[in-house]
Amino acid sequence: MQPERGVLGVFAEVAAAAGAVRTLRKGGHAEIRFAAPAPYPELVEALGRPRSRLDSVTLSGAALGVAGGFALCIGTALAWPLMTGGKPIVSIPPFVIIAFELSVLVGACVNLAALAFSAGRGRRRRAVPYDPRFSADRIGVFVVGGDLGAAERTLRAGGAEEVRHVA
Amino acid sequence: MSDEPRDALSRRTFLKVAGAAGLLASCSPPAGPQKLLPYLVPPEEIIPGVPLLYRTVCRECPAGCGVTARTREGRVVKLEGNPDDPIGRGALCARGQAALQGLYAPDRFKGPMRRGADGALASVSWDDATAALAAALGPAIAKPSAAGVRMLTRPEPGATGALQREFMAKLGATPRQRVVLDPFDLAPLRAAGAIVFDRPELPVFDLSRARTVVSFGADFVETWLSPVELARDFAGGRGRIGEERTRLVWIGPRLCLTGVSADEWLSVRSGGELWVALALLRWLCDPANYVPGLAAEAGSLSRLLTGLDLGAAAIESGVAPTAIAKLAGELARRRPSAVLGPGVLSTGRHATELAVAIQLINWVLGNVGSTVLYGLDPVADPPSPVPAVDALLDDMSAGRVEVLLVHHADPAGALPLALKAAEAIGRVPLVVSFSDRPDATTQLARLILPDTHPLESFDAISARRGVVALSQPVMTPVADNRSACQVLIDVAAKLPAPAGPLPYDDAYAHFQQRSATLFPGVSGDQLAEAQRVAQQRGGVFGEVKVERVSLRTPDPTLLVPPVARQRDAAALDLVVFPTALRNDPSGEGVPWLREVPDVLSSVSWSPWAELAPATAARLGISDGDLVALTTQAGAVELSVCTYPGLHEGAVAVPMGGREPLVLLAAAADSRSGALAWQSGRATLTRTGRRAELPRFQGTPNQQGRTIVRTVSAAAPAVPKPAEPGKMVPLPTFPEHRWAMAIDMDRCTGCQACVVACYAENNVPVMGPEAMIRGRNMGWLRIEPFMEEKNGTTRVDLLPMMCQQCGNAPCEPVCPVYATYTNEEGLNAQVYNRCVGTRYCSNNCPYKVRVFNWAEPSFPEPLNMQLNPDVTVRSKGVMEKCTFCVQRIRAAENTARDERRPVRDGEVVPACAQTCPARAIVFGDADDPRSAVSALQRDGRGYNVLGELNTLPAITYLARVRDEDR
Amino acid sequence: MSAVLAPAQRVQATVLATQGRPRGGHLLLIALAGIAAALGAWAEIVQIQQGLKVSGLNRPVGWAVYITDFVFWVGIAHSGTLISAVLFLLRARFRTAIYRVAEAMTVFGVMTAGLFPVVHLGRPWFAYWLFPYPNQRHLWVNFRSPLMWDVFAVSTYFIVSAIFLVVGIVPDAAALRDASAGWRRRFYGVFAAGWRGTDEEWRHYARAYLYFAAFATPLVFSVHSVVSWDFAVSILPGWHSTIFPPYFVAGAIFSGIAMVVTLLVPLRKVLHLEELITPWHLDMTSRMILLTSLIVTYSYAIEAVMALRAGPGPELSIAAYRATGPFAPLYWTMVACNCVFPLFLIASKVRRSPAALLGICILVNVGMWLERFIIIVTSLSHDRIPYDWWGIYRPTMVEAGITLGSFGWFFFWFLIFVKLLPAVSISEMKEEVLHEVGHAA
Amino acid sequence: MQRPALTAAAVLGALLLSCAEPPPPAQPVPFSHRIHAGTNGIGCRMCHAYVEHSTVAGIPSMARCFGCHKFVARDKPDVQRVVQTFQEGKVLAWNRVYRVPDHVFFTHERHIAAGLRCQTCHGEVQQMDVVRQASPLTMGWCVDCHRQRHAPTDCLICHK
Repeated sequence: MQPERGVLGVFAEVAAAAGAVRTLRKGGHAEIRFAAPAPYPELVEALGRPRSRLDSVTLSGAALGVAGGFALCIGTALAWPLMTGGKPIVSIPPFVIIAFELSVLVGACVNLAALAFSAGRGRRRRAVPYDPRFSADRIGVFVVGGDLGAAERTLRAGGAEEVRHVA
Repeated sequence: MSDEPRDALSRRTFLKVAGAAGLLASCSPPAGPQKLLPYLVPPEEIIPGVPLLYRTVCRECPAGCGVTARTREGRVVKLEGNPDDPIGRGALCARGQAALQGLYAPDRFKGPMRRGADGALASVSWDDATAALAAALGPAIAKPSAAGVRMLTRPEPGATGALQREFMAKLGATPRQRVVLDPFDLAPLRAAGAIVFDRPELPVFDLSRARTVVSFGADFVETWLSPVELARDFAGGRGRIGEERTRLVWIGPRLCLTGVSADEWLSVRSGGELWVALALLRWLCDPANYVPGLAAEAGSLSRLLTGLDLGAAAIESGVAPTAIAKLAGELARRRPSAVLGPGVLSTGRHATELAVAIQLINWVLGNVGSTVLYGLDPVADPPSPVPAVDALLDDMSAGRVEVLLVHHADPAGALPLALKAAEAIGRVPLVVSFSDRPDATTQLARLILPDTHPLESFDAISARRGVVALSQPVMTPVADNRSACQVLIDVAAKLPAPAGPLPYDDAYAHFQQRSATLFPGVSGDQLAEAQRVAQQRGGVFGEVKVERVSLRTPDPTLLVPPVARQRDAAALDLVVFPTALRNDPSGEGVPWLREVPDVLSSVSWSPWAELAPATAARLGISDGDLVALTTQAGAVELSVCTYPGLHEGAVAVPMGGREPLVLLAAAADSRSGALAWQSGRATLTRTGRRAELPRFQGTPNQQGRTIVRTVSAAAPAVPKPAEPGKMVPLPTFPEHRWAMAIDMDRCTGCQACVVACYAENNVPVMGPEAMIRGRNMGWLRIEPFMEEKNGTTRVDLLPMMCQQCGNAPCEPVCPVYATYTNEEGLNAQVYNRCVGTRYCSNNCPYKVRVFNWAEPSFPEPLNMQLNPDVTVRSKGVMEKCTFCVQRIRAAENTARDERRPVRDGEVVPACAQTCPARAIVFGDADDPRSAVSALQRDGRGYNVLGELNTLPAITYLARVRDEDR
Repeated sequence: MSAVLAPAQRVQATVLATQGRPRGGHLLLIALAGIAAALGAWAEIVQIQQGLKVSGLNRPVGWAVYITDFVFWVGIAHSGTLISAVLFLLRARFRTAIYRVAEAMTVFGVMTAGLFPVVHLGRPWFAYWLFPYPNQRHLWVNFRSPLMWDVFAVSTYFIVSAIFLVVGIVPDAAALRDASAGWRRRFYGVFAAGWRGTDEEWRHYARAYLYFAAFATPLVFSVHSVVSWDFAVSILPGWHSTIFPPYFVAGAIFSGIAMVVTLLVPLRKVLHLEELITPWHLDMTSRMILLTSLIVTYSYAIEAVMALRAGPGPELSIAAYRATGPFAPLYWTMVACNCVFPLFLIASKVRRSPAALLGICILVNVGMWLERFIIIVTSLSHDRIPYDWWGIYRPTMVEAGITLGSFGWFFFWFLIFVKLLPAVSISEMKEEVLHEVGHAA
Repeated sequence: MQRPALTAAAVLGALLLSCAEPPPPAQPVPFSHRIHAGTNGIGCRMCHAYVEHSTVAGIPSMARCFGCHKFVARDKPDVQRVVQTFQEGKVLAWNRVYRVPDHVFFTHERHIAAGLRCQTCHGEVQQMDVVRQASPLTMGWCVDCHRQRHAPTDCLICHK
């Protein structure tokens, strides 16, 4: 995958990186990305991206689990009705437990799938040039498009240890 | 590997993988026999898969109950009573049920054996064996009256006995040279008949007419005389209320099962029964008590008894005079009554005196001719008087016996060792045994000619006058055994002169000739037909009139109780007792009789020593302590079980093993010569060790919980619990609701049902180790509950099995639906679906589910007994009582074939079928007219733990206690 | 005021140092655990061949050590998710340094617990019948059975906690991947799943992690409630009790956190994590032990009071049997371990002393194992009909072997885990130290 | 990447192979149902005599074979072998084709009484020279038929 043209600034300090990001945004740079070893809230806040929309997917997974749980219990109980302990064939209270467990299970699995999908897609669509330091102790701020020269200046001014253009 | 192309799977790998997968697929259970063998010529009567019934007779005890043997594909799988037989009337006791395991005993001799010079037994052919015997008899019969030949046999009241006598006569022997041995012979009763009525025979007791039954140590529901018949007749008077109900009083040092059924227990010191009997007789005859309607001889008897010291009677027996007077008063009032005894528990040195006193009581009360019947004993091959046995032992010891023929008698193993029978037999040069299973005597035998089992032979047994039960082979012999009759005929044919062959082609010809005498005046085809019909019916059952007897005034010395012996205060009376499961040592090789726990102690397999709790506390002994019991005769070590139903001055040891025989002295009843079972005193010393008993019971104390209920005769109804609130509607059963009612007023705890259940349902025997670990596999058990109240011990019995609950707690917890309620109200258990979580057992409040802890084993040929209609369960599977669902299905099948509904009483589970007391009734509770529905509505009916809303299908009818009289 | 990322480097270096070939004592421990696990496997093979007669089980005691082990390990598994999920939602800061260990413990705990339902079966080769799957026999499973609930609860718990653990490891694995070479780089690469730490990844990650925590939180409470229903739903006196779910959950957290501490104290020494896992962390954890100990004590008291209130009958009888019967020594040992010794944690000196803490926590583990044993065995041997009080259950060598094997199995995986994957969350610690620096500045 | 796939295929293939219908067992004498039941139209019950009365259908006794073959087809060597075996007082050990596990209590009687043809389960035997298992005899197969015909599906009908 070919990273887009842009300018990459490497920061050693979170606050500096966050400051640079804020400045860049004020400067009208639309496409600002970063790569960091931890989700530093200051930085995330500075970037101002909207909240992830995994909710609806995960929730529908959980709902699917509930429905599947009840369907499984009721369906199998009716498939060969056997009376146990004088209880009704369709005994809802115990089935609630299965439905609950399945809602958690399916919800969590769907959540995982959604995370893998969204994070993978995000990683590809908003790629940041690879640098092993970004998983250790450095933050990379990557600006794509717009006035790259201005961006470079802003990054340097913001305290970047190193700034380079990516072709 | 690196040379191979990466994308190709090598052939070797493929084969490896394929092999592993094949192995995986072959992990399913191994398939059974894959061959189908046709009949050469199909037997007309056999339809494979359909049971074929034969009538025969039980030979486990002298009572002679009729048997219906159920066979499948030519092998017998179950014994049931013969309903046409007037003695058993379709019921069998535990021993009778277990006769099958005698037939299929793995240790049975497989053919004739001869002991070689090295002392080991080696197989020989029948020809060689009979020739060897004939050769050995040759020199013996050359002597006058074949002096060196003796025959020792069990009582053979039929064709076998007759042939034995003929054989001995052929040898030139006198009748005295044939000795009939029965260690449990009721010789004192026989002697009393001779003394009092001039009838040297055993009476028959008809308890169905008795309103009060008094038993002096006669354990008639377990072993005494004819237990099935007596228990049935007795139970006929139970389950009723008020005056209608038969009352039972037990007099003895230990509560045996008969005592447990009793309404009152007079706890006497062992040996004190005679004092009680005489005091009772004296009270009844005493003119001062104005007992109406006594026999004319009462006056003279009263005069004979004036010398009886009532104070001494109270001291010697431990029974208060008021108790005796109360009992006498009841006997005076409630007539007819029956006074029974003596039994093993009351057979001491003065047993004949006791028997005389008992028969005198019966006489003065007018019971003789009403409930006590003379003239019905066929006196067919009665046991020899004990002096004859002693003479035989003397002759053997003195070397006067050259050949001893032993026929199903085990003098070396069944008599007290103090009689030194084994030593005596050891001096006989040739001991020939006809036993089909090893016992102490066969160990001394040089030649073993194994007889066929009664289920493999013909005979005509006369257990009562007018009743001749015909036995017939119900299957081909399991091994190469030959009937003793046939062997005698074969041997006789080879005997040199002066003896000669017996005039029969074979044993069957002899039997036919003999059974022909049952039909006087009939011959030819008519005779053959009559014989066939009799065989199908199981015998010739006629009515014989009871004979009137008259009293001979007895020798006054008989009515004088023995002078009190000096007693060693430190010693305890040694009480030996037989039970329904344990009586003679032949039961040792019958797994069912040892695996099923004793009802009262719940011990299986091992013997034990019983002590009253107070005695144990005094001696500082607790349950499970190993103690040494010492008598003059010997010493044994036994583990202690405390039992509140034992006199405080006694220590009790069950029969059925070596232990009591080691302890017993060579004592005899002074008049009849019978073995005096109760004559010893034993000292008890602690060994300081403990030995865990295979005991299957927590505590007999029901902790104030109303698990087993009793009602008083005055108010015979159980308080009905309030209807519990129902969260879900009650289950309904469209087809049937199979249900059971168990009348605990009838149940005697004889365990016949338990053994029948083992036989019917392929319940495995696990052995003593498993029992110690609490792994009894019985589907049905009798739970005893005991309490001590007002100075007396009450024992209540609760037959416990799957309650087939409507709201079964075991069902919803099973994750795989291996158990559920079916449309007929059965709590189904599907073995092949069970994965073995054991949750169902945990959640069963009755704890009636049993788990297969190990793969059950049915050592050959015991596997031939397995019921083909019931799955043999494998390890890891839960199982339980099914209400004999295979029988339900069979009855439903027949009903459908005949296009009719199942009739009430058509389905009879194995337990109900064999119950001598008819305490178990089975049927459809959906049908309001069924017998079981009627019993469910009985005032005494209740459900065990009914408060749990389990809706059991078993209704227990509370035991009636009629104590305050 | 600027936050320097230098402490992050220290965190990473500390954790990186824990990775590598196990040596010396660690290797020996792995070997020992492996041997113990093999011993357990051998005992299980013996049991499958000969049937459950090799156990001490009987009628009426149909369950004993195996189910005790099951409940014990499920209980152990509890605190992991509690710490990682519940404390995450509650924003408890002391969680950060210890949650990875706890989570790993959870996963291996459930893995261990999951063996026992199979081990205790009479026919374990049919264990797959416990899962609902279409089959030619047209047979399904009984969802009314608490054992079925167990199947679903434990499987769900295992899957969800495994996901939780693996998802938490992703950024750390990426960090380690970038810091190492050779096969380890590839190995971490698998767990990193291509992680680059971009803003987009973090954005979804943070959200998803919150949901995982939200899913795991009710699971913490539900799983042990379901396990408690194995007993509470029955009608056996001593089991049939409405207090069981909260009682079991509290007990599970109690035993689980005790186990976390049991693992942490030696671990921080062996892996030189003292700087990351400080006495403060131990202190905070101990407080939770103290709290749950008090809840457990309260439950015991309530049980006794309820039995007394019920009056003479099965309930009182079973309570008396526990306290005075043949199992009384075990019962009072349990009370001492669970109710008395934890009270020492009131002293902060004890809470901050790793050695004392370790001692108490081991005692709590023993006590909690005994608690389950007593609940299961005494109730079964003391049912409603006194005839069935057949008596004493005694464990056999096979049961002891399988129990030992379960510890071996658990530690085998755990000890390998700490050498293969980070036992402390690197990314969260990096964030955490930043805060600390911030606070310090 | 291909090796695991191939391995899986091998496992699957082997499993399928091991589950596949085994060839019909060879019999001691090549008895042909086609000739007996088909060509000659002998009814099933003639030889399987117990089918209406018992759980088992029964296999014909040697005497039953001899009953006809005393006269019929004496020239055939296989028939001669059967007759010779009978006259020696021996029996032929047939190989079982249909088998249900020991925990299944199947009864022929009720199925015949319900009006089922033998061929419903045993296939068109009268057309088979060599009898092979015509139906799977699995529980699901039994249950399907019971459900279709509203026969009982209580577990205790077949398992007890």
